[in-house]
Amino acid sequence: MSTEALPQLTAKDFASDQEIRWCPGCGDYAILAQVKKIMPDLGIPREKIVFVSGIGCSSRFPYYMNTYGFHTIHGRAPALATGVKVANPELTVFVVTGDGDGLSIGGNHLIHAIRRNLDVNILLFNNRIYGLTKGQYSPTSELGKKTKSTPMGSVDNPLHPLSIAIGAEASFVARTVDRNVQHMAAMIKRAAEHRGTAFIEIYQNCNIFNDGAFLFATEKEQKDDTTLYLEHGKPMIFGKDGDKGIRLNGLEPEIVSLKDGNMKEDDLLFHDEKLGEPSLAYLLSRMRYPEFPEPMGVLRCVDQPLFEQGVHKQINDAVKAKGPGKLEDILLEGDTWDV
Amino acid sequence: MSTEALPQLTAKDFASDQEIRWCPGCGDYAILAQVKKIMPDLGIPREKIVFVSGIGCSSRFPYYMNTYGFHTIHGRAPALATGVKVANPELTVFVVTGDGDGLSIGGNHLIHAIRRNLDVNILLFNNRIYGLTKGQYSPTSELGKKTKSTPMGSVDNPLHPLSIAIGAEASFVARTVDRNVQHMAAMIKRAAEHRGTAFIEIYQNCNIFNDGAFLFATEKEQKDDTTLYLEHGKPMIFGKDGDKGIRLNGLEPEIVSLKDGNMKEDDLLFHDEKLGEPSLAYLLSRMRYPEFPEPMGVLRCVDQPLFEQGVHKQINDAVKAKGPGKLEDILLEGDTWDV
Amino acid sequence: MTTQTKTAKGVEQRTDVTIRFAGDSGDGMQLTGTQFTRTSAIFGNDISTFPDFPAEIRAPAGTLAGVSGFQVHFGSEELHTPGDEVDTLVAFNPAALKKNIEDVVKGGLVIVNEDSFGKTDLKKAGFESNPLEDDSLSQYRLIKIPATKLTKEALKDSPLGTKAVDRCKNFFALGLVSWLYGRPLEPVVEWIERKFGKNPDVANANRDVLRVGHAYGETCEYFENTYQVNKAKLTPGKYRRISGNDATALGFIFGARLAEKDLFYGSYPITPASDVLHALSRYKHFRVKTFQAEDEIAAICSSIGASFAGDLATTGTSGPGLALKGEALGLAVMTELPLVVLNVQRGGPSTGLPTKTEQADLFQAMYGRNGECPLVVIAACSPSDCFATAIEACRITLEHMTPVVLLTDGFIANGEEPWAIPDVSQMKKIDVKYAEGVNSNGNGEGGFLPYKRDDRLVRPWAIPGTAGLQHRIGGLEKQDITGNVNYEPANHQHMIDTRAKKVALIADNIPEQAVEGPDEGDLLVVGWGGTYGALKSACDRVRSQGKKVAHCHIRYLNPFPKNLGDVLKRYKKVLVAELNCGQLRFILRATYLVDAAALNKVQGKPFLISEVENKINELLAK
Amino acid sequence: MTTQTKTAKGVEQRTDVTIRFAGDSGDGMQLTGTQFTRTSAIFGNDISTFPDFPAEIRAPAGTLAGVSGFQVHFGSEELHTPGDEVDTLVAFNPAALKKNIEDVVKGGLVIVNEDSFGKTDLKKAGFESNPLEDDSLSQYRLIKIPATKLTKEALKDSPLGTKAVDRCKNFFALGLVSWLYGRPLEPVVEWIERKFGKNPDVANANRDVLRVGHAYGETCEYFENTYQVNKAKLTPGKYRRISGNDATALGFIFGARLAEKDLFYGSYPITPASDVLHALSRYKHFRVKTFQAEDEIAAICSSIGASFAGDLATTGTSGPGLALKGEALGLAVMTELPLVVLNVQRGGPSTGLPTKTEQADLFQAMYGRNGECPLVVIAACSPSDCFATAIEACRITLEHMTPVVLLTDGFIANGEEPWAIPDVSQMKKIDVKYAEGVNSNGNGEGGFLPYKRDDRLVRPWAIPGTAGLQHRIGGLEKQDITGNVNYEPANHQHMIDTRAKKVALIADNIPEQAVEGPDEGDLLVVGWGGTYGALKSACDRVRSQGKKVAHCHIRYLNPFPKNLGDVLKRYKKVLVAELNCGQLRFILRATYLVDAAALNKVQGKPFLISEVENKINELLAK
Ligand SMILES: Cc1ncc(C[n+]2csc(CCOP(=O)(O)OP(=O)(O)O)c2C)c(N)n1
Ligand SMILES: Cc1ncc(C[n+]2csc(CCOP(=O)(O)OP(=O)(O)O)c2C)c(N)n1
Ligand code: SF4
Ligand code: SF4
Ligand SMILES: [Mg+2]
Ligand SMILES: [Mg+2]
Repeated sequence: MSTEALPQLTAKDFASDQEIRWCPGCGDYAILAQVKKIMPDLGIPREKIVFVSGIGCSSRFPYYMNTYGFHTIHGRAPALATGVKVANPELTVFVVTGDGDGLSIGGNHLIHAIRRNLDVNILLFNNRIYGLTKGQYSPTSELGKKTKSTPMGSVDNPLHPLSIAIGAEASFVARTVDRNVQHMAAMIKRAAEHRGTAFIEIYQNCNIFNDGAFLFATEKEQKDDTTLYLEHGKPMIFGKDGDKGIRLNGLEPEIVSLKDGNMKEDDLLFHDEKLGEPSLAYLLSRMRYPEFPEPMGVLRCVDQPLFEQGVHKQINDAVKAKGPGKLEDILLEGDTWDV
Repeated sequence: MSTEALPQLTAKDFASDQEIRWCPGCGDYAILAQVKKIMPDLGIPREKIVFVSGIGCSSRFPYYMNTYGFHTIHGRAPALATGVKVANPELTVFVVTGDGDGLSIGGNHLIHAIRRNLDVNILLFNNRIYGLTKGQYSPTSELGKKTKSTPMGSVDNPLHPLSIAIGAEASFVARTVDRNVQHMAAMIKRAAEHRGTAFIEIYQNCNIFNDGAFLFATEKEQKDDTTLYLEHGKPMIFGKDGDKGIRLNGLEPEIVSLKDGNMKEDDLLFHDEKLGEPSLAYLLSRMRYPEFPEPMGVLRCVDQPLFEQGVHKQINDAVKAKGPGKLEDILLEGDTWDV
Repeated sequence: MTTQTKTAKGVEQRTDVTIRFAGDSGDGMQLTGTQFTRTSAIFGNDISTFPDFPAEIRAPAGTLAGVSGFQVHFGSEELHTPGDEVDTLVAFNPAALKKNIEDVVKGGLVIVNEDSFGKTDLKKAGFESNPLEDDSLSQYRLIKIPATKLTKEALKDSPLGTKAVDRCKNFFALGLVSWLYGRPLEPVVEWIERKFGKNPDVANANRDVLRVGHAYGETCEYFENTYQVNKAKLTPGKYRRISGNDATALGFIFGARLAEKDLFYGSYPITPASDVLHALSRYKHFRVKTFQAEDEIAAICSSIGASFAGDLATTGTSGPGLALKGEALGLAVMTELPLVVLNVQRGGPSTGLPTKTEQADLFQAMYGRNGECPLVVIAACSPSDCFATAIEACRITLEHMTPVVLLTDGFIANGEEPWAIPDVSQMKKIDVKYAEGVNSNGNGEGGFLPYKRDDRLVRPWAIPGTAGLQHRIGGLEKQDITGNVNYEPANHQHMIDTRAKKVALIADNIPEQAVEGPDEGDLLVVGWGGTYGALKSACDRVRSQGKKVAHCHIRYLNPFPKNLGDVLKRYKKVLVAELNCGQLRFILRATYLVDAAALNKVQGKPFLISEVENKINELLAK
Repeated sequence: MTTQTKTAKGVEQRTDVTIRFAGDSGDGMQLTGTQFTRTSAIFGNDISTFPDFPAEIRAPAGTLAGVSGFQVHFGSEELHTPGDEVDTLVAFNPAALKKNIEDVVKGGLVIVNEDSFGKTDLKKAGFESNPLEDDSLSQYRLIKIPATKLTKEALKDSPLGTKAVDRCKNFFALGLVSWLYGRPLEPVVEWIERKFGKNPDVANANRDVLRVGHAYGETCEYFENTYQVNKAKLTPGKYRRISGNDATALGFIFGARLAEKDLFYGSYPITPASDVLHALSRYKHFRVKTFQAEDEIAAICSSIGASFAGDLATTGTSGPGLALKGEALGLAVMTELPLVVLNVQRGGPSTGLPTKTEQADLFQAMYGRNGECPLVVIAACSPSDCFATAIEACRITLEHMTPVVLLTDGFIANGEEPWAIPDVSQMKKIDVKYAEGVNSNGNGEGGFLPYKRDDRLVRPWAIPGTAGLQHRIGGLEKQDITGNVNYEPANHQHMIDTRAKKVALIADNIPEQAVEGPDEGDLLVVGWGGTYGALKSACDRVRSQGKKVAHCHIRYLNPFPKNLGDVLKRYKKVLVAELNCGQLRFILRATYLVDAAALNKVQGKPFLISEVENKINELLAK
């Protein structure tokens, strides 16, 4: 790694020359803008960054970044990223995927990347619909959803991205929403800084096929009452006037009012990203609108061994123990004889 | 369904004429024996039972049952079973899979079957190794495991079957072990009785490639201290003399002694399979030997809508609303004109 | 446009006309095209259409990538293609003009919405100067209409907002073109009322604009004359329009009914096959079970499971999805279960050109699996033919207990044509033979033998739920008759041979290969799938010029009809024309050692009749 | 066994001998066979082996399904197959006898462990009467040895338990057979000491039993004579034994080193390819990164990612796994990245016969993807040839930026032969051309053009981490030169043609097709892959009888060598012999319109020399 001072880059330097081809009004634009914006802050030269994606509207993302990029095939981005990262751990790798790409066809690669704790950042654009194929329901679509493929409503119980990620041993799990650009930027930055697989679910509005899916979390009038912005070490408080909190009743979270003074901050659940066991993160992942405010922010962030580091450590250990392999030597392994 | 009294069948009636081809001493034998044993109790005629499996030693299972059976391809049993069950919800379907078949190549189908809550019973034989391909590590092998493909030890953080199932919205999750035949029989029966996807992890010894993986849970001298047999509504007590219990400290379980009288049963965590939210089940799924006794039994068992029922309800509703479709009618849909 | 006669009063008579509506994805061109097609069909023309979507949902407005087109060919004679050259182009913006002008016949009409030719619009489309003002369009009859402005004016009293008003301008174009070709407005008005019934403001606006467009034609004096395309002399009967994907869906439903089975369709959305899933999911009252699986592998596996459990199982996808289904398709071959696999071909390789047409999956259908893994492959040749071919796929799979790959392509899947509605009472039932009981000879002890075959080598189908027939199947090699796992060398050879023979024997149960044209001659033009119309039309043309050219359209690609080898030998030359690099040609060469010539095109577009005609003439001249 | 001369003192001279060791999976037959092979190789014979495993890990003891066999062919002349007929069968139980006796030459030696022919043993194997007592073996020279009893006696003082003692009996057999064929015991003793060094009780027991077996031969008077097979006249040099899978693994390591790259091998275990993963995972000090992926799709995708990131990327599997890789292989073709895909073929279709050999994946390798998707296919012909062919695959993929499918099969993957250790200093470096910088002409603004090709149509490889060369690739059709997504018809045609041409041009960079035997003549025997030895031997034999027969072994299956068409034309007849239903023959017929005859066998087993010889004679007689 060079020690020269890097030229000061701006968001613009991270824009490729390709025309952006999302529908006007699509939430993807906001995400792209924030990703470009935080890039200079990471202090990583463009050539050391790789964006890998699958197939879907969201997966067009790499084309718009002036970094190395790979628009792969449907669902396989995490697998491909694993190869990139094992081949060269020095690269900073982002995986961009959708709720269909990442959780339908690609669910298995996603959970395996997560459990291996590869040092990649996975941005899952959850619009609860298949955008690119023009509007079928996805594994995150709510039960009863009417779409082109479910004219009488879907009968599949949906998956919850954060729960499945936590079930797959995730070391970093966060959630944000396209319309809250500052928070989104902060989350993506936190993800990039995390060593290990950072999984972020980004609520993303598809204004063509599933418009308004996340209005509850973005509309001024209600969002403070329907979302809970997590802060490490802080009590879980939400509501327009910070007048509500989350308390634990046994293993069940409950909403309490801070207004009447019966309840103090200290009675509330305090957030702790760093817990060794992910039970709190899991519990948070179950809190859902309208019963609960939906948690936004980092649910979990712990240090765990990195997969690619393990691979390279073994290589280095082997080289140390046996010396760098000599071709002549392996030819002579086992019994040899002369004729 | 006929109302005639069924002939009284025995375990033997469920044995096929095929020679069993597992290694002598393999834990699979015990599982087969228990499955055959509980079959008559289910009161389902043999022809209404289908065993579906993938590929692996465990997946040979269907050949040995005198029921309908399908030994499919690697990892795909849950997907195939979905078709069986949607086509004919009256069939009782068992899926037999291994830790490789079900969680490596087949992980995605597994989680999707679980989240859809199809009424099938999934028996995952977890021997923490690839048996049939002669001894590579699996996604449930412990970190650092030395196998044919990992001579310096594995560097992949393993998946935990119960956690991932719970992360995937499972309605029934249980664990048992090949050597505890009564418990195993009880669990399989509970699974069969559950309406919805019943997921059971069965600790299974592969005496050829991973012998003794579950000794902690089967050896007389220690098993009482290293396993926690769950009972619905009962406090979590374990230990040779029932002298230890599990208490909740915030969100962390801890082991307490019941011996000195400081702690009473009522202070302990009480098991509840039926909780609406799976946070307790998840927390239990994290308790692992040697830090904790490993929970055995039903972690979670709740009623949720069945996928295939949803499918068939829509069909019936549509027939009710529109009448049974007439071929002539669909030909005439849209504009027609006469020439 | 083949023939034209001018009548009095400025009405020109045409046998057929090709119009292309093109504009930005948001301009409603697909709708305009569909409505015009509908009216023409109801009017009594023969029609053929070709919608051409951009790959993006909505690429940036005004760009070339965002152009959406819809071509309709209508005529008073039988039509088999959506037309080689465009007689009238309706271009809603500069990008649409740029992308489509090359296809317009010299002297053809080019109608543009001049309001969308502002500076930025031109720049987005990459024009240096305004083509409406320089002389770059001098070879065409250019008609500039201020569609945006006139629409706004027409709706100045409408309660609709600016955006909604602007969205009505496609109805202006539709009105104008309807006037130009003498089409009645009623069917459109009726449709508007049905569609926007709940939203009377929108309905009124669209209807008003439609009428204004029509009136504008009358009054504007831009047009020398209008055109008349008489009713076509189609076989009498009841007709409707149908697209290939809809026809396939209906064919599956019919297949199931004719076999008295429930239909199962397991699929994962993929362009251009998704519409089959959409269509089928609307027919639940026909006991159609659609399953949107988590991926293509789950889709086919669920279908195999449904087949095992006794449904008529089908699965559908496009190229990359078929690649994913290869392993499971092998399982279906090994377990000898009925299964129809629909592949709506699109441009490849890899993700390729997802919204474009191609015929490059024949090899994959034939060979895309491990081991010797023969199955049936058949292909539909036109939108309406998808119906009959889908039924045929169901028939073969059920009668022969073998998977069938049904090939269509993006061109016929999305294209529409009139369809003489078939008579249900004339349709032949599909005869499904189920295992009737324990079939072991002599002692009943032997139990049920799932691989005991009949004289067509078909094994019995025993459906879970049937008492006494419990049996186990799977992907390992099995002993013939018993179906037990078996690793013996001689048995393997026997089973390999038997599976191949079973498929080969299906040739006894399909029609012999027919040709259109002379029974022998100078050239045989061979094709398959969606190129039928272009090849047929080209052959008709050269034959009408007295040439000894026949057309051989192969519907059954595996096994081939028994007489195909003989047919190929009866002509001096053979030409195989395909939208790929020569896959059928390769198979014919290998099978019959015929030195066939090739016409190949891999451009995401169908053949033009003229391309085929030129190649024919070139070969005849040699 | 070709020639035999009796010398004095009861020592019979043989040019070559085939022994098969067969017993229950638990009997240690693989080990016995391997040790005998090792000794023979060290002694100086040429050798060829054929292990034959049951599909089960350990099927029930004593059953036919549980029989494990190991055949070794050793000789004083060059050998190319593990032998047609068995001269000596060592059968450790009735099932092993039953399953293998048919392959023994009439008059051959059959050595059985008579202690394992009890009633239940016989029943498990399905014998009605004891073959050692009825006259069913009268055509063979039957030698009954009480191996179990003698082993027990020999070890009566050993501290080992009964089970462990019993497990030593295979060393008794090894000792006996070593005596019979005059093999030294030292190499085995040495091996025992190395292997069981930490467990001296076991080491002692095995060594003792080995010696007792040897002594038993001397004293038992069962044998008329012993046999002598002289050293082979091999090219002088240093030799070792090698199996195909090990050779492939070494080839990959060499490929990477010769190109100065790290090696990445992404794989998912599958029989019979898993051993390549096992072998490579032991070479981490060569900077080999092995990745056991969650499935085959992840395996190939991780490899594509590693290739993108600059490693020499390889992935390996067997038939069903290759089916799963099809879609991703298309991505590699589209993105024009280097990638070697190893396919160790096994019996199909579907799960098929997982432990048996076959050559039925040629079609799949060539065509198992959506769209027009050409890539390079090459095949190795023997265990040691896997080394050179793997290097060649690495060379082509790196020099031409195109995926290469490397085909081997279960037979050569598990079989062993002596290998003249190559001279590293003589090996040619692989010349990898990296993008050197921004390659747009004129102004640097244009940036890096990832699809700007050289005269071989190869695009530049720009590796992430290289400043200024940031670019994006993917599976959508791309514009030539820029690599930007592009849907234009003409560009698609151009890219389809270019990808095909790029692969075709590789014919300029591979050797011309050679033949063994006359340059023209009556018959050309064509083959590919692991049948090389049998075909070569058969051709040698008929040529030695004066027949004008040549052998054409095709290593480069796509593209074919440039002169192949000419070669085929120089013979009156062409025979294509394959372990499938005629896949190469089909491709040759289509490509060259050659009316080739076929010899096909699909039995999970390699050709016998005699089968090929008979077919040759049949064709010559016609
Ligand atoms: C193998 C394969 N199957 C199916 C498709 C079709 N396909 C493309 S994107 C997509 C789903 C997109 O949904 P999502 O991942 O949620 O992305 P979005 O478009 O909503 O951003 C599908 C089914 C494909 N390209 N490849
Ligand atoms: C597509 C495919 N890939 C790989 C294999 C090889 N294979 C067969 S079983 C197996 C893993 C078995 O492990 P597990 O599921 O744990 O079953 P076990 O044998 O341990 O019971 C593998 C990798 C296969 N048969 N098919
Ligand atoms: S379809 Fe939806 S997700 Fe896709 S670009 Fe349009 S608005 Fe965005
Ligand atoms: S290998 Fe292991 S899991 Fe397989 S049959 Fe043998 S003991 Fe059982
Ligand atoms: Mg989406
Ligand atoms: Mg296992």
